[in-house]
Amino acid sequence: MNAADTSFILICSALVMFMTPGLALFYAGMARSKNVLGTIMQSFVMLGLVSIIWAVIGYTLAFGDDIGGFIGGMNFFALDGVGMDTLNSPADNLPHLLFMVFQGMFAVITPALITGAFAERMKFKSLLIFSSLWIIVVYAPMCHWVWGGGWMGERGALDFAGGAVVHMSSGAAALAACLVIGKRKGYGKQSFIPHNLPMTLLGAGILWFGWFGFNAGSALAANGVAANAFVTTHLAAAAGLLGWLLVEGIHGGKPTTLGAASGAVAGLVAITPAAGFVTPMAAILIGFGGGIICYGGILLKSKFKYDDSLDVVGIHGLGGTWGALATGLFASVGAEGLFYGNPEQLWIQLESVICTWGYCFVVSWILLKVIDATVGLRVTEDEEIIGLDVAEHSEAGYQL
Amino acid sequence: MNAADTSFILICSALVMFMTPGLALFYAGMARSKNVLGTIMQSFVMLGLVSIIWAVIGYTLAFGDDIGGFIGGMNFFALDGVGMDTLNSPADNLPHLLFMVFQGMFAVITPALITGAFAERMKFKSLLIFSSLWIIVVYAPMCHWVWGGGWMGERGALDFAGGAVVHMSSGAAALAACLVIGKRKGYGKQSFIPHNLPMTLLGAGILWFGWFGFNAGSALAANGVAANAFVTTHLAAAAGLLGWLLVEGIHGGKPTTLGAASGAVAGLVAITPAAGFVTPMAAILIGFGGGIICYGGILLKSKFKYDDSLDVVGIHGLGGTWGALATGLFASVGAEGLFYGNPEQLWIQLESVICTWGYCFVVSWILLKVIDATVGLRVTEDEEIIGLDVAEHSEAGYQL
Amino acid sequence: MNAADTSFILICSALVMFMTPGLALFYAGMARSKNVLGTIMQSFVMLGLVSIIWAVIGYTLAFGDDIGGFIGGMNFFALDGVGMDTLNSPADNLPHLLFMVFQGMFAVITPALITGAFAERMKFKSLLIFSSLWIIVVYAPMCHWVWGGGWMGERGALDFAGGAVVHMSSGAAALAACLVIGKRKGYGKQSFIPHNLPMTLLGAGILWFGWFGFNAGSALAANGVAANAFVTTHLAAAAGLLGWLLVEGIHGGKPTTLGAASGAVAGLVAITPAAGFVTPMAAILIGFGGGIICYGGILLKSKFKYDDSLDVVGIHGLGGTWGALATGLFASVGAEGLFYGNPEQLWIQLESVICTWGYCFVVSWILLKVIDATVGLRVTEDEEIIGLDVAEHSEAGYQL
Amino acid sequence: MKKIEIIVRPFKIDDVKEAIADLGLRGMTVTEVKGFGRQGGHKEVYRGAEYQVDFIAKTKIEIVVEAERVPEVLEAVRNSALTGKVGDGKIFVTPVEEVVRIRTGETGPDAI
Amino acid sequence: MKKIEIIVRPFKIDDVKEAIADLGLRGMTVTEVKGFGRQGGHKEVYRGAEYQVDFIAKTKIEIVVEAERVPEVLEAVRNSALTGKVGDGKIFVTPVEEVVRIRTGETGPDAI
Amino acid sequence: MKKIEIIVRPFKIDDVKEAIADLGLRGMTVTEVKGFGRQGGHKEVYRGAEYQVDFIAKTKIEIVVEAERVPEVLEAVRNSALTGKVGDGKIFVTPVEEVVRIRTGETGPDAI
Ligand SMILES: Nc1ncnc2c1ncn2[C@@H]1O[C@H](COP(=O)(O)OP(=O)(O)O)[C@@H](O)[C@H]1O
Ligand SMILES: Nc1ncnc2c1ncn2[C@@H]1O[C@H](COP(=O)(O)OP(=O)(O)O)[C@@H](O)[C@H]1O
Ligand SMILES: Nc1ncnc2c1ncn2[C@@H]1O[C@H](COP(=O)(O)OP(=O)(O)O)[C@@H](O)[C@H]1O
Repeated sequence: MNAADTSFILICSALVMFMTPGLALFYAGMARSKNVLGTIMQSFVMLGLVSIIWAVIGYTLAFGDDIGGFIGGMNFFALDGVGMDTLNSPADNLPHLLFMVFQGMFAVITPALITGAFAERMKFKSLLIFSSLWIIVVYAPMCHWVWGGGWMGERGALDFAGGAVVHMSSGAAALAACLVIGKRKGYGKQSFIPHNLPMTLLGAGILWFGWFGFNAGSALAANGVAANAFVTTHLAAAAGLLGWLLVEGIHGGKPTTLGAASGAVAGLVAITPAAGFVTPMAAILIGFGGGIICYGGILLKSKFKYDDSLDVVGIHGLGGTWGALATGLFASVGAEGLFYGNPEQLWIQLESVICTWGYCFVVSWILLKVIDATVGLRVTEDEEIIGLDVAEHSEAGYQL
Repeated sequence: MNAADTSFILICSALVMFMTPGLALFYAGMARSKNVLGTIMQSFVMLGLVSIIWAVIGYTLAFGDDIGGFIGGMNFFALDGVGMDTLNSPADNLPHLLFMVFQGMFAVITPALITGAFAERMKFKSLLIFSSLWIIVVYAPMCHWVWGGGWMGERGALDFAGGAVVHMSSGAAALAACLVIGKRKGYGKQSFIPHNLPMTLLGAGILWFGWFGFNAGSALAANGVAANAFVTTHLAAAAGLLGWLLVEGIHGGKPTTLGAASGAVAGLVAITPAAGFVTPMAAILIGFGGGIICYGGILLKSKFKYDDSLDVVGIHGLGGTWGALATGLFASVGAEGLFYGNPEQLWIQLESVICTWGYCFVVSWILLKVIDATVGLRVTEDEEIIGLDVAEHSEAGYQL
Repeated sequence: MNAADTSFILICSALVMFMTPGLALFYAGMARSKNVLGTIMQSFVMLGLVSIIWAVIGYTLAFGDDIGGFIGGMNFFALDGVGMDTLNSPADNLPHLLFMVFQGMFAVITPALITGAFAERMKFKSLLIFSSLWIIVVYAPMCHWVWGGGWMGERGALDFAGGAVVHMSSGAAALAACLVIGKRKGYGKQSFIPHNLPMTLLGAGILWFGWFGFNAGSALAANGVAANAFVTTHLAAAAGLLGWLLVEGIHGGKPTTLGAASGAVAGLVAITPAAGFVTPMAAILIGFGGGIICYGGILLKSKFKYDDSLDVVGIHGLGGTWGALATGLFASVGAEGLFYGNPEQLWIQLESVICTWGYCFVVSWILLKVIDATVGLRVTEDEEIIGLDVAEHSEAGYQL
Repeated sequence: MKKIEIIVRPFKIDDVKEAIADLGLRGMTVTEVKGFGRQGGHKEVYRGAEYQVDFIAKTKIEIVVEAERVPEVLEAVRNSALTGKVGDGKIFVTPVEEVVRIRTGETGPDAI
Repeated sequence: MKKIEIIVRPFKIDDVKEAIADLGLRGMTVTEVKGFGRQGGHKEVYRGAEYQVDFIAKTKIEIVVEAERVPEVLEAVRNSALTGKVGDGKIFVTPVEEVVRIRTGETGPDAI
Repeated sequence: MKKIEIIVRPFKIDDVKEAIADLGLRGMTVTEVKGFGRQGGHKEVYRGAEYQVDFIAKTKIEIVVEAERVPEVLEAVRNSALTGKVGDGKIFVTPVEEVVRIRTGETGPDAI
């Protein structure tokens, strides 16, 4: 066991955990005032629900002994054999429990990301059912494929910190969710204006902060790779922020604060798969591209007329896709991409993109349809008007 | 000196420090709008007041040379002999100053926890007097008994990160405080509705985040014990969250956001004494129990008709007690509890519970009575109506 | 490369990054509601703008091969030769990229500090131009002089973590800015009351938390110096908080929450140059002095009738100056000040104070005058009345 | 001159505004209010303590018009604010004796 | 029909509501306001700068009732809102010429 | 007795308050409102979606005075609230039939 690496990953795990409350605020600030708590809750509850599911079954499905490249076996069921030492730990420098919990924090935030798509209208009960199942049948397999010894990683797909596992998977699920659940009442007619943008900016700040744990921590050691991933992460976020503001300006408007926050997140999403594989200068390009592409991504919803309330598809789906492909273009640290003489990597990345979107979209869609047909996905119209806070949680956000 | 451990505990100290502003927000969101600053201030000021008291006198009372098992000597007065190297450091892998400041962060948050009990009606001046004295006559001895070489630790009581020292002690003081200071004006007649629950949720997120420094940091090294404590902390919080929501549902209501936050904190409190001594699966049970027991705890106040404004007794008092006893049941890592063949541990734990409650309650009660009789504990009725923000601090929280 | 130190500085870099969103909230809470986003944006955008400028040109100007003691050469242009290993790293225990990004976080927050001086009236476009130029012609040289092998460091000036580089430089620029841009419309007649003090307190909490990365991290290693800097930082903040409250009380008022936050920041500013050079007890004096002096500092603006909206001159300018001189008085750890028999150090510190103020004030003043004459610094009167949020960003902060 | 005071559901405000603008009127003042009436409130629960909240968010619109325009405004408002469920709100008409436009000092019908 | 406009201390709102409900009236509209009057304001201080705040949080209640019920409402309101200290507030009675219930189109006394 | 209802720009509230206090009147009630009128609104943009915001923040001041004091109040208000640009606001005068001071039960002119 390496104490320095253990020290680093312990703190990184805490940082990644902190991203989920950060996301809760990031999202909730964009919701309307009557849904502020409902929106926070949809992320916050994942810290409870998914953490337990992960410890009991998710971890072993993702990192248990490989079964046919598709899923992990039951050998780590309920953390059996996952101990304080490095025994069986996929990272032999870290206590096995630490590796497990670091991975668990990724599992927590991923379904929380999806909730932005169906914000302000999803039944809380159905959310719990959906997320529980989704972790087991979508997230755990995806995680196994990429990092747990499964087929995607074996074929050489590069995903440093979760472009496919976290962002594309949640983006694809989000697209399925908007299509199945339908638009919010009044969408397109009434104004759906963020109720508290300072809250969203705070959330963005926390996300950026926590993302260092996410990406640099994915080096699983306190070394040069971690330092590089730290720098690429920071510069991509910075460039994403500037990229988004620039398009806003060119697109005839003013640079907005929400744009700065969104662009930073877009840059962070885009660099996630690439963080440890590219140089800082490439990271600037990737982040800048992320800011621009995700701005385009959010315009898609008006074009295709779905109500992806908080732009999960536009930012995580498209940003993750761009990042995965960009990794195939720019990889030069410990792997080579197209620009470094290895066109094949781009094809492998493309394949991983297609398979990730395909699998996650289809399975999420089925899950949602089944839940809709049985428990129902959506609150009633009256509940939607009164707001999730009172309707689903018997609470009000503010008494100012 | 171990650099890796030093690295870890430096950051953990920062994390624990961050809990106090987190607590300030957690509490202030539940107060009424006119007391938002007063409530924040009651926690925030501890960062100033207690930090200095700790450095000057508190640390030596807790960790100075043992005097009869009850209190530390004056050898570290004003940090004399507490230096940059490990000389005399209770943790011989850490710079002595670092051990001191890590412990100091625990001292800061403990009296801040108590303030929830008398929120919205305590005189600021009296709070300063009470907290200063309390650190010296309650906290420092308790800390010495358990961690500083005093009798409680010597008798074998297990308290990994402060079930007795931090949570039971503040819970007992809180009970004394509600009884001495009395109910808020209008309590039971007017609505006392949280004014800003998103703020409370943010606070809960910060607390959860910082608690990793608190519990995992209490291993005082970046090793397997820290990893285990990290995991048990996280899973107990998760289970506490779910436990509370479950009881809310069974109790005929809806799962609430405030319930999720409260349950997570309850789980964190409950696991605190146990974190390094139990397995992750036991932590799930302890946390789940914590969520349920603390929900019960908050109902006590309506039964016994005291006004524990922000439920310090219900959550920290009862949660800490449950955690201490649960340690006696579930301990299996580096110590054994009842379920691992050592019934005696449970008795030792019970003894520590009784002595902690007894000592802390009685001494706090005396302190409060004396202050009440001299300076007065409570603001005037008019001041209570106008709110602490204007009355005690000449400020207003919001101008929206 | 030292893994433990790398682990520590990776996390410290994240902590320092987090200070900028913290500062955004600290400032924005003091602004009026109609400028909340504009104020956040002025800090937040630095994370994008300055990060990129730093990587491309700022770092090499500050830490490239010394040219005449005044500026760094172009050898690290666009991070050329700044890699994952320690090659050429000014800190030979850390990956060069990590040293670069840690320094970059300081560069990000410094121009963000200045924005408090011209809050609520600066054109966004002009802010971007000013900050970009300022980083290149003020910050990078200052940084080079002190830490990059330049003349100020060579002459023996002590600046542990940025009293001159960060605080005096931004304070001097802030003074130039208030003088050039003029007062806010209605200043002195209408009430300019903070719109959201809980937000400011949250910001102060984040700043305090992040400051551990700033100061302890400036030891560039996880060792006793870092531990000492951590402790001095914490105690100075604590003492600053108490000092400010005390003066408020003596000055005939009540202790305020904003005072507690301001005092803590004042203490943190004051200890910044001294953190690694003084003992904890000296830190208490320095912090306490900081709280009192900065309280005096903010009264200057009414005396001299400039509108330093959020007191950058009073807190960062004066606090940094006091800290630099206090280092010359109290230094005793790895250097000696006046009180430890080395009066010369005080003269060196005084010289560094004068040169820092002089250089930064003059160059900032010229930059601002040029921008004012060309692009214009200030929004129109109508825009100022409607507020920066709508006028400059087409957004509104709140829809509660 | 008359003042027409209208209490409506908050999400109806845009519809009402448009209906009134369609009559060629360009002036109204809007206030967030809370209403107590036949429409039931809701329950809120905080840490096990139940509160009955009887006040419901409503929006008050005030329009000052010449007396002869009152009927058409009433008509337009009713149509645009109607959902048919309890809680749609009320319209009150009250007399106004004088109107001044601050900017110009105009009074009476010219001032609105 | 009359409109009774009542300015009271915010924490009195529940008492007043109950007193009115006891009269069998189930309808009122409530607005958060700030009042300036004989009751003194307070001082606020931000970083050494003092501000005198003269406006005090008050709650305005509007109730439209039939003219003959005015006296009993005045009585009930006064009793429930009284503390006897400066700042208890005022009651204003103004004429209402027409009332419409949006949901049904009913007018006059039927509409309230 | 008359009620004078004044809609002004928010930042004019202190000026108006002082102008009225100068007349020896110490009583008014203030409400934050949003106004729709000739003064144009503004555009807001959130993630590429544009919204036209027509409502502008205004402040409503209500003052109840004896009828004979109305002209001087109108005069004072106009002078203190005037900027000369569109959106300065309106003054409405309406009749008040009765006034009660809750604290004392005084009615009529004595109550204000
Ligand atoms: N007598 C009244 N005086 C003033 N406002 C009233 C009165 N009655 C009702 N209101 C307002 O009208 C709103 C709707 O009234 P309510 O009785 O709930 O439904 P409806 O208008 O469908 O009969 C209330 O919330 C309240 O704001
Ligand atoms: N002339 C007035 N016009 C409108 N509102 C008034 C007037 N006088 C008082 N008020 C309102 O009544 C409230 C209480 O008045 P105040 O003079 O403070 O006490 P009291 O009602 O006990 O005489 C004020 O805060 C204000 O809202
Ligand atoms: N007919 C009306 N009824 C009620 N309020 C009105 C009316 N016309 C204008 N107002 C109020 O007066 C404010 C100013 O009116 P506006 O037409 O913008 O400018 P001006 O007063 O200079 O003509 C509006 O924002 C609105 O609050």
